Amino acid sequence: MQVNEYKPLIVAFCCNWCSYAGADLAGNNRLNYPADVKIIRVPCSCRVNPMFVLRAFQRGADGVIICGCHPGDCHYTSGNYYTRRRMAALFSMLDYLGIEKERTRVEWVSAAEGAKFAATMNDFVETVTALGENKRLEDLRCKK
Amino acid sequence: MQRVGVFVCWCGSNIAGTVDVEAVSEALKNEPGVVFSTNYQYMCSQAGQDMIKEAVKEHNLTGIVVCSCSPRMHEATFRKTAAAAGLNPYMVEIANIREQCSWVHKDILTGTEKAIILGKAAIAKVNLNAPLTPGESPVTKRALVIGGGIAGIQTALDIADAGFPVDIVEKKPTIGGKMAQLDKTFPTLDCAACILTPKMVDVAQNDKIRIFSYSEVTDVQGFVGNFEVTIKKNARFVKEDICTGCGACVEKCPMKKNPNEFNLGMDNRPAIYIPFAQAVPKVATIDPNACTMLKKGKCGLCSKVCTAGAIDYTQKDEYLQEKYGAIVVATGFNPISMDKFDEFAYSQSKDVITSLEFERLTNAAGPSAGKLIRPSDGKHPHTIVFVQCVGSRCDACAQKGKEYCSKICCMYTAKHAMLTRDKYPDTEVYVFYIDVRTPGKNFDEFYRRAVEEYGVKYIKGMVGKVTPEGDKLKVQASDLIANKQLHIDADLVVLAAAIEPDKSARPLATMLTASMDTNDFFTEAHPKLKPVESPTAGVFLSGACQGPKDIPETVSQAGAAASKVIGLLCKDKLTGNPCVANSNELMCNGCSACANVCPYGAISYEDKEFRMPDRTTKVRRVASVNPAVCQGCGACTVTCPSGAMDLKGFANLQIMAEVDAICK
Amino acid sequence: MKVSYFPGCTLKNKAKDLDIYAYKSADVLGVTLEEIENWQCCGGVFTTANDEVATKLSSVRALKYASDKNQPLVSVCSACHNVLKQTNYAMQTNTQFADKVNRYMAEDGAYNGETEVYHYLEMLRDLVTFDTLKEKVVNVLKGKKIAAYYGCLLLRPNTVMKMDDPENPTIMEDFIRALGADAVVYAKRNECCGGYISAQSPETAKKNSQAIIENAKAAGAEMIITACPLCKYNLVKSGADIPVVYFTELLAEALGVKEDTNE
Amino acid sequence: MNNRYLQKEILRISGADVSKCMRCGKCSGTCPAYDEMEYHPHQFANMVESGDIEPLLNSQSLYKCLSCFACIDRCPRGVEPAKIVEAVRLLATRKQGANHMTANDVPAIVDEDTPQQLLVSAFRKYTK
Repeated sequence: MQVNEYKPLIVAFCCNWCSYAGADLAGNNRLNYPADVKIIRVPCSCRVNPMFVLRAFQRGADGVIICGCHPGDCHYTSGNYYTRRRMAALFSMLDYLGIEKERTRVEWVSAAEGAKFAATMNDFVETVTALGENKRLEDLRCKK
Repeated sequence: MQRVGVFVCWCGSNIAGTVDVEAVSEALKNEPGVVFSTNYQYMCSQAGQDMIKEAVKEHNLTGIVVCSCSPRMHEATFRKTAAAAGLNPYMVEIANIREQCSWVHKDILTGTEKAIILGKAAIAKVNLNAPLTPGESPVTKRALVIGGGIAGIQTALDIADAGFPVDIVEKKPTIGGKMAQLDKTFPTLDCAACILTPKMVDVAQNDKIRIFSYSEVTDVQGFVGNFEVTIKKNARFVKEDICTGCGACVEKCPMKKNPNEFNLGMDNRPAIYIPFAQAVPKVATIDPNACTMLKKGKCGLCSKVCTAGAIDYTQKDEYLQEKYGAIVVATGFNPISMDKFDEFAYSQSKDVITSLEFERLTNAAGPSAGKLIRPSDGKHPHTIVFVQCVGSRCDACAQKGKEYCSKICCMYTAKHAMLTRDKYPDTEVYVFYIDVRTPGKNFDEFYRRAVEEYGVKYIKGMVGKVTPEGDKLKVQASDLIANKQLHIDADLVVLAAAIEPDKSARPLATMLTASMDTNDFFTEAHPKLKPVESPTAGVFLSGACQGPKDIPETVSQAGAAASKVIGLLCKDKLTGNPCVANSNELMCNGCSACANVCPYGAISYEDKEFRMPDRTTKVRRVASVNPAVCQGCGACTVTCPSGAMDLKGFANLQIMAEVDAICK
Repeated sequence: MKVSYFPGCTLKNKAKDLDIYAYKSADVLGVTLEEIENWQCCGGVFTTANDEVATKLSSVRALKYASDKNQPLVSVCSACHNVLKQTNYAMQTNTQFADKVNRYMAEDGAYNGETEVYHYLEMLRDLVTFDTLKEKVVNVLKGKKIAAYYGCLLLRPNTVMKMDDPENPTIMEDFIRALGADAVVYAKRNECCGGYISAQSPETAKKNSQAIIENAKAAGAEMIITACPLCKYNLVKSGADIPVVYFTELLAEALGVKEDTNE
Repeated sequence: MNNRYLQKEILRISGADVSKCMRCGKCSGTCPAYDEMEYHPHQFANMVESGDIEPLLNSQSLYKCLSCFACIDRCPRGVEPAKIVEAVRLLATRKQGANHMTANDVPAIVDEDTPQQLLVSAFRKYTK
């Protein structure tokens, strides 16, 4: 292992009912994924304001992933559909601004899909690592 | 700024194995707001909890961060601990350093590093936490059941049994619904009337149950525990409390030729009528479109023969305001119209009938007194063709019919075929099917009996065209197994029409802010775990309004809905989830975007007076969230263009602080 | 009212009655049929293949002609009407197809499905209205029991034709009633007569046609009307023992303009 | 037995979606040319779905379909069997020398009442 290996910073928003539980299950089953992923718990994926995603990139995140219940399984009936639409619009705008589409992702992970959660995170970290550091939106004022 | 205490749990070696807990508690000591930081083997143990309580007292803590297992595991535990220490339970945040850190990372360096970051995020959040108190609202201890079929009847009886008053609103003149029209019921073949009418009598005699027949719900206000409902009692021109149901008026009425709805128009009824002998309430009703007294002011015969003096031609529609704690929707189903399926010649021949019409034809109380006859000429049919799946299982692009399986048709067709062969062994009976779907107790055995013991001819294939010619119905169909086209000269064709939700369901759903699917079936709160609750708190679902169902299923769902209602009505007060949305009135511009995305109808608008900088007052329309109804998903917070809407416990600033802490 | 008119091959030859009476009746009803210049044969049947372009060009040209004149396009023959409507629908909904077609349309200019295509019967129902028609009737055909034979092409595929309920159509029955006659409703009025199959298996066509006539007669029909020359041919060939006439002929009779066509 | 290339061609030309078929057989129940056909409308859909195309290509059934579209309108699943038959027929007749009717056949068909429409339609359906 290299000492100065590049480590991306990944912010993952997980809905409380499915994906956060899926992440817990990944833990219960000791399924490894990189520590670069930091999870923020939200009640529903539709609680994720595009502002949060922008803020993360502004503060130096290299990738943002939003995980919610599978379509049709939302605890709040329709929240994940809002997420899907909003994020599709946001991600294409971010892409236009130079934040590659690969750095943003919406995934459906159920509470039973610990393995899918780990696999998704592994894949996402790998993808973002390959892209390298994200500097496009970084707010220089935030750097010390 | 809060005074935060940080408690890092080892969880034995579960956390301590891959996270240097000492380093974590040390690193978090210097975070803003933190005044105390420690670590312990088992934070969730009594000793660990006591440690937290003491620290709260000693360091005058206002916020607590526990770095431990998942909040899904012990958040409730630590909230109780906080409450016991005199803190607001919502001043606790958990950093999940077990499931999402120590268990998934092997390297102690990266594990520790991540645990510190997760701790920092939790501290950043707790610094912005505010004490939250769940709202409380009283519960009106009365339930409303909309629809008086078997679903509504069973629900009402079960609720009344638990001691709570129930009202049934039924739009027809009598309760009983579709089941009252049926002849026999599968798979045991007991007669529908024999098992239903005693239940109807139970309803009538139960002093906890009020029946509003010939009535409909026209408005619903309020929320769980506190619904205010307007019920419209349609004028039936007969005083319900005086009418004895003797039927003298029905006999004397000269306007005899009006299609009898109860027999699906296969015979006639007078302008004043009682739908059927066991009707509940057994009260006459005047059809205002048929009565000459009401139309032209001439006749009045019924009034003359009524010894009780119950007839009242001046009766008006009446509106009642009632309060309820819970509402059960049991609006049921109807067979779809056969308009778009005239390849089966339904509009062209009286001898092409739907299964429900067949049900009336074989019912002893039906238009033919139970004798199976052809409606056109009253002759006994010798060849009967049953067609399955008419309008069910259609693809959307076919632009007719329904996409779903209507579920009950396979079984009732097997029943019809079997009963026909049983009563009239000289009758040839063909059933054209696509699949025979019989998942239910004793269902497949029942269907096999129709084939094996009663000699019903089941043919896999579909009827393509029915041509009435002379007194025959020429049926052209395919037999897929024999790979042949069949031409059968039938006397009677019976169509198993798809079923659809009652037309009254959609306007009702709007009133209740309950959601529906594209087929107008009510949506349940969770397809597996909350099958009888609608997503709107306090609204429950019973029977076929939620999806196609047979009688046993309907009755079990009716009971389940009743138990949910009882559970709700048992409470004196409802405690809500305090993590609900709230709108900042100063920022809200009343655009309605939030109300449009709310799946629960928790958001309403009110006009409020605001003082302007120049000391004038201005009235603006602003959103207000009903905390008893809001479930806290946060969809509205993101939709709000002005940023007025926020979610308590998961506020914009709190999540943003977490993002900042992680990305630092 | 002026409309563009597409007669079609048979109407200028074997089915002259269909054409001539259409003109005469339209005159009475205040509609001017402006025949498309240099119209070409529609091809008789529409091929449903997505990749068949050349065979549909003549129809597109006719549609384009009407669109240039800003007129609805009317035809009488069921087959022509079917081909025109289906082609028009393909031009409206299948962009790939429309793209290919428009590469051939350089001289005429691009066409994108703007024209409204009416069958003569639809024109009577929707533009003239049956009420107006009723007023213009001079020879009321009272007591005549007439069965309408639709065949396939007027009604199907319904997603495209949208003329009437494909299983229980009423447009021709309403037409018959507007002329004062009794409409006979029978189930086989929308079943196929056999169509072009009579070129190869006349027996099949005969079998189908006979079943249709039997069904109409059983329902009490004394006469059958149709809009399609091939339907009429097949029904007559199968040995129909009641008259089979074009609906325009009946129309002309009711409007009192039938006689003067016998030159 | 499983000809993926021809299957793809048929689906492309017809634009039909055979996977929607639920095997109800209404197309075959409705077909006025059923008795003349060796393979029936529902078999066209099913055989194309399984890629079993050659038997269809070589069958006289291709020329028995009346294009009356009754199967299209009555199919509850929107499968459009007539379009599939048409696509297979085109695959057959588009080959050189595979026309199913020639000008030599005309005199035998024509009588004094034969409408032009009959010949035009038949040629359009049977030849390429």
